[in-house]
Amino acid sequence: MAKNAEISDKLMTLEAAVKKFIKNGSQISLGGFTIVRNPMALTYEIIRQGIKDLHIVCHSHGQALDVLIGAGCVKRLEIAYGGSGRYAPTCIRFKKAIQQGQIEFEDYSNYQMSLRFLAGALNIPFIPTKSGLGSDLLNYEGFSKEVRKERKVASKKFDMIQNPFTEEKDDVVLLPALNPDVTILHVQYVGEDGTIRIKGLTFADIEQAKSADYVIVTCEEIVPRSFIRLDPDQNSLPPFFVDAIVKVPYGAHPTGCYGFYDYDPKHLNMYRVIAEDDEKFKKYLDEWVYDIKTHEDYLNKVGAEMLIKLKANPILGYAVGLDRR
Amino acid sequence: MAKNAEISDKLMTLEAAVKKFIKNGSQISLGGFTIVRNPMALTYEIIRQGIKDLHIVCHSHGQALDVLIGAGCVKRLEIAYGGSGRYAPTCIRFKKAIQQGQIEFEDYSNYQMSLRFLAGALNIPFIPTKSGLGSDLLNYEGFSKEVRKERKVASKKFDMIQNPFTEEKDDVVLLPALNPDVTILHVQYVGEDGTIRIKGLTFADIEQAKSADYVIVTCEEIVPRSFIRLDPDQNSLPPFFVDAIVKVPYGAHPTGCYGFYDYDPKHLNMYRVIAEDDEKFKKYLDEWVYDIKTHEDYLNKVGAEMLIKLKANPILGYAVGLDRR
Amino acid sequence: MSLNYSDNEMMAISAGRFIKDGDIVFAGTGVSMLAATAAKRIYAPKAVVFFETGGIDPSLDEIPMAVSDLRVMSGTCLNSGLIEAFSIVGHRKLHTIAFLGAAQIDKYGNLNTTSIGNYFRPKTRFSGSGGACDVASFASGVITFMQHEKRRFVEKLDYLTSVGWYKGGDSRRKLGLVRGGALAVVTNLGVMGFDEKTKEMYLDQYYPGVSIKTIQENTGFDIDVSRAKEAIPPTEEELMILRNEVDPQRLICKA
Amino acid sequence: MSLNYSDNEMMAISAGRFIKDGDIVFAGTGVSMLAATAAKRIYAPKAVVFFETGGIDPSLDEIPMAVSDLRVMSGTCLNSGLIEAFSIVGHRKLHTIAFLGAAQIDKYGNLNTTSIGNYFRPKTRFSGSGGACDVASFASGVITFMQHEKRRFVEKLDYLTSVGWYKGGDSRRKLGLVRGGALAVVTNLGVMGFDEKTKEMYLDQYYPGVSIKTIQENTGFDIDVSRAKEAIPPTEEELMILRNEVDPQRLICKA
Repeated sequence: MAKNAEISDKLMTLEAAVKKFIKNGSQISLGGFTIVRNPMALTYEIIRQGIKDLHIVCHSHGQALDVLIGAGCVKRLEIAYGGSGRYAPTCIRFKKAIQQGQIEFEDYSNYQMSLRFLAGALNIPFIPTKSGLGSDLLNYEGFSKEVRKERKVASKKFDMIQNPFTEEKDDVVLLPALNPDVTILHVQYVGEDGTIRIKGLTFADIEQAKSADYVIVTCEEIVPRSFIRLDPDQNSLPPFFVDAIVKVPYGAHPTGCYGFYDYDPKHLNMYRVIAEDDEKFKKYLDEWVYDIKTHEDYLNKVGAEMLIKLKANPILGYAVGLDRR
Repeated sequence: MAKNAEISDKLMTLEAAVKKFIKNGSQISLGGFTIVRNPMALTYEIIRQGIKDLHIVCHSHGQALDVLIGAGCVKRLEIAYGGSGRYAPTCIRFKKAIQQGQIEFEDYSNYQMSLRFLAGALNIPFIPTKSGLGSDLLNYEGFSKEVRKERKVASKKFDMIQNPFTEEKDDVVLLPALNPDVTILHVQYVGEDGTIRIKGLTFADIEQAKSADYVIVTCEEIVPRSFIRLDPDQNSLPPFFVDAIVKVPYGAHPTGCYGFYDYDPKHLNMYRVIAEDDEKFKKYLDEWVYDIKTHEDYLNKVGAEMLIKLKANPILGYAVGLDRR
Repeated sequence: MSLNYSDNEMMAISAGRFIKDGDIVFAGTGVSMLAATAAKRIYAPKAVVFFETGGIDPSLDEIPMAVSDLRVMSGTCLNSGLIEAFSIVGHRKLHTIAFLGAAQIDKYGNLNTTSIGNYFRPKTRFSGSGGACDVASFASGVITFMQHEKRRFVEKLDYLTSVGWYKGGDSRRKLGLVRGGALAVVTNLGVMGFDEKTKEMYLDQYYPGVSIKTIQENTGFDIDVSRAKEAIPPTEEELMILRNEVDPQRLICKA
Repeated sequence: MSLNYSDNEMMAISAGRFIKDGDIVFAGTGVSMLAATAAKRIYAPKAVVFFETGGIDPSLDEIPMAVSDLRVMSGTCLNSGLIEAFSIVGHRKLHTIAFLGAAQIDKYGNLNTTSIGNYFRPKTRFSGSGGACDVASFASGVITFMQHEKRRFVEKLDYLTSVGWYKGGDSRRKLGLVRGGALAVVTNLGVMGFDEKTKEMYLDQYYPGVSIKTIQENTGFDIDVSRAKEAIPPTEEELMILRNEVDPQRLICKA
């Protein structure tokens, strides 16, 4: 079989993938976590295409979420954590948007959001947990009654029932399943057969992919079928869950990608400062998103020197001794 | 650190492991599936120690289950499937025991049982599904009201509720979590640090292990810490879920173990015939269980010639061209 | 020219012809495994065969003897587990066709793989649901393999393990099962379909050499035969692939 | 001899001393990561440090800057995901101690990491729960790191993100949270405990050079100081390990 023949209908450009699957108002779930494996190249393309009114559903997100919010793409947000680790304990544009009442938001916890994706992946309407009993996560509903009527929004934040398997008082929280329109992921490997292999932590990527109507995957490498099928215990998703594949080396920059490159501390520090200032942030978007014509332009802008500095030790998975201040 | 120092308190003999963790009346969950990775060496030791009144909880089980039932160790059973593939579409001693009213039994489906283990692993009291709506699995309760009051038995087989997130009629089945006393597994690798690596399909082993109070693991090999930690994406369970480790090469025979050896068609065919006849079955138990003093005796009884025939091709994982009639 | 072929071969070919490219095919043991593999090798190369144990798209160079067979873990795109597998069967994004076997079937395609006689003290106990109940609940369509005998095609099941069209009409949907249902029944005598409206079983194809009357006599309920046509026998090519590629050791073909 | 050490160092050491061999330690970012790693390297070599992202027992040759840091995936015994991690936190078989940070804390050890002011239009928005609410619900005990300021130690939280002892007494158990609760609060001034019965915060240790009065003045509610004793400062060996082995790049120690 000719190389890539099995995935020829899924291989496309960033532009085509976003155009085909993401619309104004889409509910989008973001892969990765805070400063690792954020689908940044896809995020930038969403911004470039001027997509509006996105409903983002995520657990802990940093860079991709913050840039999307800052660029005005996001109308509605269900989230557990908006931060970039030590580089921005609270994401700046996220913070500003909530403080200024610019987005509708609903707070959950990380486990709650992950379980909601799991429920969506298992095709069950809700999933029980005891997490959050007594907390204000169960006292405040962020979304209004009007928002609750809209597509892809749960009819209520949660429900509480008595455990029917015991006669003792036992409150159980039921969380509504999530089934986003599109999940966007950046991963290390896609096989020529379409199989996905994520190296290192998978976060909730697999549940997010399986819960979605469509899945767009960007990857560092497309590898031979013979390689990816030799040890299938390591693989993460079968081909039939993935709808679009784009090869984008360094597609998670400035966030990291285990085994390939570290997060970019200089960029993340620079971003935190710039994001505080509306004018500077606008300039940042021009410089790093709107004026970028191709991904090669982007890589050149990061610069060969930095790319090499960020390169991960192939055994340890990160850039040993990288200056991370 | 000295070799195996990290797991020195967990490394023990089959005899000690069974003595320490399995009692008359224990609820036991069996790892593996029909004719693969059944924890046979542990099963034989349970029989030798004369453990009685076991409450077995499993999805699809063949050889280990059938021998345990035939040896009179089992009082109570929650199960989805009792069979050994083409070698015994219905397990013989299982069939006899139910037809003769010798065991209490409760039927579930494979997904239902797996989800019940998942709920136990996630520490939630129940889990929703739509599987089984309209079926007799939801019409017949196998256990009596008296049995329902006993420890580790759910207060009812299932519950049915209206999905609280929709106003349309939407029935959802709630399945009670399982938390067995002990899960017994046979796996390929245990690291010197206690990490477990299962190769090939994991079935519901991981959920079963995490749902249990105690976990006994037999393994083909104990491998260096440096090996098992080099690619932790491949590992199955962290050390702290495992309470006893026994190295038992060919510990799943006559069932198979991916990458190590195939199931033994000759033995399985012989067993099917013998299991039909009470006298012959008694003799089988004497020969293959009671009279076996050490695992080396067992291996000698199988015979070097057969062990070599069963040896798996290390790349394909099974014994290529094995006569499986 | 007339070819010799076994019941299992005719059944595997008849069932395999239902599979379309892109289908995700859930296979059990025996003839169902033969049919699934044949479908992929002959009719629908882009179909994906997978197993409830979690093995997805194995190379199947040798035919597995159980759904947990080591051959189900070899050359796959993913080795996962039961929960993964069943969530695939029910995934709304996928068109999943399941092959099942059963001891009893009724005219609405409901299946019994649990027991004959009183449930609590049965005359004959079978293996139980396994994944059958789950798959019958979730798949886009179920194709069932049966030995065509009166005692197996019954008016009322001794135990309803796996729901087909339930009580006919839209009763399955009303249960809350949003898709799926019995697609076809493939026996050693012919192929049955289900009426689009009533969901009652009818005779769709009788095999060459089998009379409609034989089928009626071996069915324990009245079956509509007005739409029956003779089945197309396996071609030489189909048999060759089945015997040489799907089941080179002739473990299932011969029966 | 008097040693120089930073607030973060004193805090990490104070918290690390709570960890016992065999504990499963849930670490967050910053000083919490420092404390978890220090605990394992100094006091409890058999403790296991793990992260909500799914990284279990990483080698931590370099200190991670986020719980998703690539350094959290290196040399682990298992790289899993969020669901796996949180099911470990709550596992009844494991004694799990969690390190958390917060913007506000009340006298029952309840935490706010969500916002200050009106929830819907806050004066200051923070990151949100992340895994804090889950961990506070499930862990065997929570140790919280705080900057000791009046505006942070408050009578009433603006938002209760993570439950400690809830309303005191047995109110936490009555919620349905079967174990856990606030174990200690480690600040830049001292270490607070919680009364066994009332579950109210009390001053357990004040750091050398810090007066009890300073702590009272920086606490926004009345705090029992009757049990207070001076904390043992870090030893030379503790500091050496912290600086040379735990955080050789001095990313967190210096603060």
